[in-house]
Amino acid sequence: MSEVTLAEAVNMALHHEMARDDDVVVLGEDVGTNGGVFRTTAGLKERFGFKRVMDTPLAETLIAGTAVGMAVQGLRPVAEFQFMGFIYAGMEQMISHAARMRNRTRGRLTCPIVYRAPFGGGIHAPEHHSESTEALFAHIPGLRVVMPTSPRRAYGLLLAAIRDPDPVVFLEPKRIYRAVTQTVDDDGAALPLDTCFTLREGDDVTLISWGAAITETLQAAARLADQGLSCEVIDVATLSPMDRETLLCSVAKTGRAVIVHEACRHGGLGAEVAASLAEAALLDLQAPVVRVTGYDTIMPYYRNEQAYMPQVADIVEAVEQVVAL
Amino acid sequence: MSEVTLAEAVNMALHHEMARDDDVVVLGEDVGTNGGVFRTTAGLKERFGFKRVMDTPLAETLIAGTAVGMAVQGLRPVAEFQFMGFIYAGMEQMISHAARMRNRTRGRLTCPIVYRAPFGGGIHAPEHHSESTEALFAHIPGLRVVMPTSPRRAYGLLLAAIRDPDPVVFLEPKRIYRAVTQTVDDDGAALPLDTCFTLREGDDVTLISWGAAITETLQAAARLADQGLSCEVIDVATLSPMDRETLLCSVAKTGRAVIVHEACRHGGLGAEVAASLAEAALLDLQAPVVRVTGYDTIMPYYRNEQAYMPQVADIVEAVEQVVAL
Amino acid sequence: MKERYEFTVDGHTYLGADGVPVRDLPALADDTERVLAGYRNMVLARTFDAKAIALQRTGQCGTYPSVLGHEAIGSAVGQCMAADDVLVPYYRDHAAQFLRGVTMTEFLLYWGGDERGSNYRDCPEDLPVAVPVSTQCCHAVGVASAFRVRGERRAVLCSVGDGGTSKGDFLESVNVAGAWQLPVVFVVQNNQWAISTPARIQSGSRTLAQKGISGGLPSHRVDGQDYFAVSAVVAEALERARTGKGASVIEAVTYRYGDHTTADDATRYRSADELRRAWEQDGVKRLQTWLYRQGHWDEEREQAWLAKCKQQVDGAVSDYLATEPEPPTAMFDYLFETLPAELIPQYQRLQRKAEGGDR
Amino acid sequence: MKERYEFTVDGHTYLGADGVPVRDLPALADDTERVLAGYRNMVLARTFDAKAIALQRTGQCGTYPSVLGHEAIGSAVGQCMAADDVLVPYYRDHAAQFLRGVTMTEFLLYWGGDERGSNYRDCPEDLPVAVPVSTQCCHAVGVASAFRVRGERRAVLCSVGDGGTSKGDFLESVNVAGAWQLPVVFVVQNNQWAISTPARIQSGSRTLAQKGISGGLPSHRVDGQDYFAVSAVVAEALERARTGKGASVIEAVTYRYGDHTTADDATRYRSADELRRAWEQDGVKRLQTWLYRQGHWDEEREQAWLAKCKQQVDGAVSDYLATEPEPPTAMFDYLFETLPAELIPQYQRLQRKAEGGDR
Ligand SMILES: Cc1ncc(C[n+]2csc(CCOP(=O)(O)OP(=O)(O)O)c2C)c(N)n1
Ligand SMILES: Cc1ncc(C[n+]2csc(CCOP(=O)(O)OP(=O)(O)O)c2C)c(N)n1
Ligand SMILES: [Mg+2]
Ligand SMILES: [Mg+2]
Repeated sequence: MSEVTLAEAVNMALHHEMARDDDVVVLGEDVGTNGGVFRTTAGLKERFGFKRVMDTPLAETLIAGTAVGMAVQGLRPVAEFQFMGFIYAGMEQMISHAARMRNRTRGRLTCPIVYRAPFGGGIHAPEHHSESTEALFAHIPGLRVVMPTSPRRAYGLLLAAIRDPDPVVFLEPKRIYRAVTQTVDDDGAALPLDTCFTLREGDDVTLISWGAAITETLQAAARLADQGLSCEVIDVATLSPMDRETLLCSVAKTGRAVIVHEACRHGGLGAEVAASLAEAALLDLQAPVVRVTGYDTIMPYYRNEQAYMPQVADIVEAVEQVVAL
Repeated sequence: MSEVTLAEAVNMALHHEMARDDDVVVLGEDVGTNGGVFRTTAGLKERFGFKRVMDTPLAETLIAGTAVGMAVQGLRPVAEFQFMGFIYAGMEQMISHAARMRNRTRGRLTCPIVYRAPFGGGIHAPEHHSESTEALFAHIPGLRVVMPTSPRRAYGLLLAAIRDPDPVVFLEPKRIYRAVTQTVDDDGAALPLDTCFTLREGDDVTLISWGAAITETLQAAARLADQGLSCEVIDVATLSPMDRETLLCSVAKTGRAVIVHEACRHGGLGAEVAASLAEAALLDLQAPVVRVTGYDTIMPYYRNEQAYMPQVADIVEAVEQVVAL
Repeated sequence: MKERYEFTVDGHTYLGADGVPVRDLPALADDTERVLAGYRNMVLARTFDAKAIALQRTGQCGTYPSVLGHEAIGSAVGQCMAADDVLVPYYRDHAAQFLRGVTMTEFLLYWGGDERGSNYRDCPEDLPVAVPVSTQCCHAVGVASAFRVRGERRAVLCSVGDGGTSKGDFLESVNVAGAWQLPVVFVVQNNQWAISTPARIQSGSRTLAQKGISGGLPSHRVDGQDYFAVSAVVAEALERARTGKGASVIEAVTYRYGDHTTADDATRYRSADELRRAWEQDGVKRLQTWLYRQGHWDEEREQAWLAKCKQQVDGAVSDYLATEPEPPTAMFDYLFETLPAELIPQYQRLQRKAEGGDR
Repeated sequence: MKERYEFTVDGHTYLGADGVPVRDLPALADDTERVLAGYRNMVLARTFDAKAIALQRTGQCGTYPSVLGHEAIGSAVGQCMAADDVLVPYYRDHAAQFLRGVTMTEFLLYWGGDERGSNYRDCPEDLPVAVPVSTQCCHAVGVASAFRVRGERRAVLCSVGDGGTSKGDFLESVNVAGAWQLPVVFVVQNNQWAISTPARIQSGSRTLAQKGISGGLPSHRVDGQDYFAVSAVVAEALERARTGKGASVIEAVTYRYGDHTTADDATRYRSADELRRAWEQDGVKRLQTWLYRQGHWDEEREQAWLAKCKQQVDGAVSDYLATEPEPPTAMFDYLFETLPAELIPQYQRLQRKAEGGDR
């Protein structure tokens, strides 16, 4: 048992599962000798050899598609996209094949693939390195979309994703890759892929969030607690399929919800959460569901990126607004 | 003035605008001699020559990206993807460049591109030919997403899209390409790109839809009228940016809304509409906003495609449900 | 820096358009049973093709892509592959797929709008037909990588059309096949047209085989209507692949005699004259002529085989037409291994609707 | 079907690693002013590079990609291009971009996280740096197509790294450039590494130039640290392009002396020995040696020029550091030509927050 970061927990899970299951292979740009640009695959090549830890040519379509070919042969590829901003060339393969192979062949061939990508802003990265486009994947039937927000959840959810018999898009909030450490027991225990995590219990408002924005959401909850407002904080974690049940139960209790995500607002998954709540829990709602999100504009380069991302004060303000109703 | 189909109206608009503006060029697979697999570009090559009507190699990344290069040089490319199911390889170029070039260069270079694609199910087409993934594009800041549902709107909106100084994803509901004819005046009059169309006025419920599902939505409204229920039917038409104003006004009047789209439900744009209504018009709403959509599963091949798509009876049932509250 | 780097593509023809060998035939030509089996399969594919088009024309099948002109390639490929090799086909590989074990009923189900058509009972590792052009190339190198990871001596054969060679998937796959020395053979079926787009608009390259050079792969060009040429070159490439010598690209030049699919009308973009000249190259006729001349086959056996083909095809059509559609809820059954709890209400709703039969 | 199709890639070197010509130099070597200008620009780029890295190390600039090893290619390219040609750069084209008119201040702004850095005042038609690898190749053929549509005699020069040649965008663009005979020159800057991925993992091909063969393009391989070789071959290719003779691919072989970017640590994956040997090829030193021997340049002028470079760079750095960030609302100002009504409330909200300065 050691204190590890989220990035290290990803690495731990990869080590664990590659040791346990020979069918697990890792591929991507710079995942081998270099151990990945965020070091999440460090040590794997040394330990498991270049045949199972494959540095690919620079070709995202290939990365996405070759994983399909490996998977239909019974391997369990964990394919890394270096940044979410470079995942798009892989989308045709993900949408038209990975997500559908089981369905296309009526179960004959399957795609137990994990597509990993670091995502989100806030690390002063160059253009195209700060995307949060999880909604694009969550809208694709046949893909699971999962997002850890702590070292322990990273470890347990990644194990679950690798073991899952179907494709999982596993998005890692890079802003918090090294933000906190936690003791993580390398016991091979997976977490469920269909359950929200309630990070803080409360009665007045439900704060629903995912990804790195969880940090500000928790900070806002703490600040609001000082003001005497009790917030329940839920990390959605599995964006598709989504555990609406937990969300609805919470809102049934609090009667109010604020959704926080970094992605832009229009067509973001916050809309899905809000729509689901409004559809199923309208009578419980004592105030409109409010979304605190990125703007409907392009993520600015880093000098102005903070202005784009939801801040603690924005969340506090939104909560104050919904409790005022 | 002649009676034309939606597909013919697209063709008319292309002819009109290519004649009016030398900078307009058309590119895509089979758009030249063949006139497009749906004949929407028929006659253009004969009239405007192969230099302005370009049959491209079979390469969607290229189609999307070469349009960017043409556009920054001041051309106005209208790029066709043969089916929406084959658009995904073009997404990196659309997201990372077309949508951002103006922003990336602070207005120095711009992308007045129209990306056209036929979309949607219901024509007994093979696998991958029946997609409705408009939500993927509507979530991308910097792209407009537009969808005509009648010959006249196809003509006017396509003219507007071509003239627009920024990239527009123009999605054509192929199920109704030839479903109805309308007289369309070839007068070069464009329609606004930021306004919903109210197709039917009513007081009891607002039906909000887009694409080919408008057909069933209007039929449902007619059937409900027989039952004494007065439905307002709004064709959203411009999915991004979206004219929330019109939607909110209607719901302020009716107090009830049902959203109908063919795309799958989770993360579909119906969520955005519902969330917006619930956020801004909660107090007006007398019932939850209900969505009638495709299922969160993969569009079945054609033997079962009807079971996937929203039917008139589904819409009627949803309306009955919301008025019962 | 060398002064000059040289690359070649070798061309291969054995049987002339008139059915007369232009050079000594490869050894496999002596295996009469094999050649006859190859020929018979070509005729079967052609018989099936005519029937499938007729079914589509009469509203009993969906859009269908004709195999006409691709029979020789498919028969040769299907015969060269070992049972435990994997075929990664495109949508004109009927002839190869029949030999692999895909049934005609499965074929019809697929193009008839039924997912079960890709659940190949008798070649469970082969990939289904890829409709998004060229995407299958990436799967092929993935399958080949799996063989490499496991140290298996198996090869992958991947088909793609001339149009498909323009798309990144093919080119990226050719590149990685070279970089990783993968056991994969790409067969480019150059039928001169990609729907209405002729080869000269598709690429400025003299051959399509030379696209293999971009990945450092040995590259060949064969007459795709010459059963012997395709067989000889594909067999050798597969053997190279299986024995760890790496990947190859083979361009097989042929002609698409039919419309692109039943949804197309080729008279819009190509001349009757071109088509007539192309028919002079027909690979089925060519092999038939050779077989007749060799005395391995004759009109009587031809007629008997045609009758048998018709019978087989009719049987498959009956099975196809007798196959009840799946219940609509099947759309949820293969989405994930286990239906997520979250989706059960949708499933139930669909089930209720389907049972209610209310529309 | 021919028996054999042959393809070649020509290799070009003029100036040996020791600065001594290995063959007669091209005519342009007699243009002393040009060569000196090229050399001075190489030194300027190198001076700028060291400063930019220092700025990043001290928290005054973001992640930055070093130009070290690419100066000769960039200088040659920048000089060969006509003012009305269009450069479609990648992110190691500093030397070319400086000659095109991109200011060092613009450069720093871009890598310093400010969009205005791509609003090139003095070369308004050049494309901005493309971060998504290889995507720029499609833009290049689009720009070239625009020239073709308008019948303009202009050329496009597109840069891409060795890694970039593996991605579909490059290969699809090479293909269409051949099919449409476009006025575009692709310069592959093969610096042997794509972050940690060495060329041998990137591709199985012997050269990267041969990827041009896949599109039927004339393909060349030049020593990318040889200013004369790059200049001669690029000049000719651009002239071909401008005169309607079509596209070319030029692989310029060099070495990335620095880390991939300031976020990388190259010692993790490559040896000090390899790096030391690569430095023996240095193109700046090479040209300097030649210039000294010719008597065109000497230590005194070198020192004077270095001082001048330092001064210019310092000036640019001051301007950069003195540039106030844009107001946050700028994120809406260039989203569309006109801000849609729908987005005005968001804009106003951001404006209020920015003015409130409440965090
Ligand atoms: C990615 C993609 N783009 C477009 C299409 C539509 N389409 C189907 S077949 C075809 C032409 C394919 O030509 P080719 O590769 O030469 O194969 P052929 O049909 O001639 O055998 C096109 C454009 C598709 N299926 N997939
Ligand atoms: C599409 C895409 N994938 C991944 C990356 C991350 N990345 C940035 S540079 C680079 C390596 C590029 O290597 P090369 O093309 O050889 O250019 P070099 O940096 O060596 O000059 C990678 C993988 C990216 N920017 N774009
Ligand atoms: Mg073809
Ligand atoms: Mg490199």
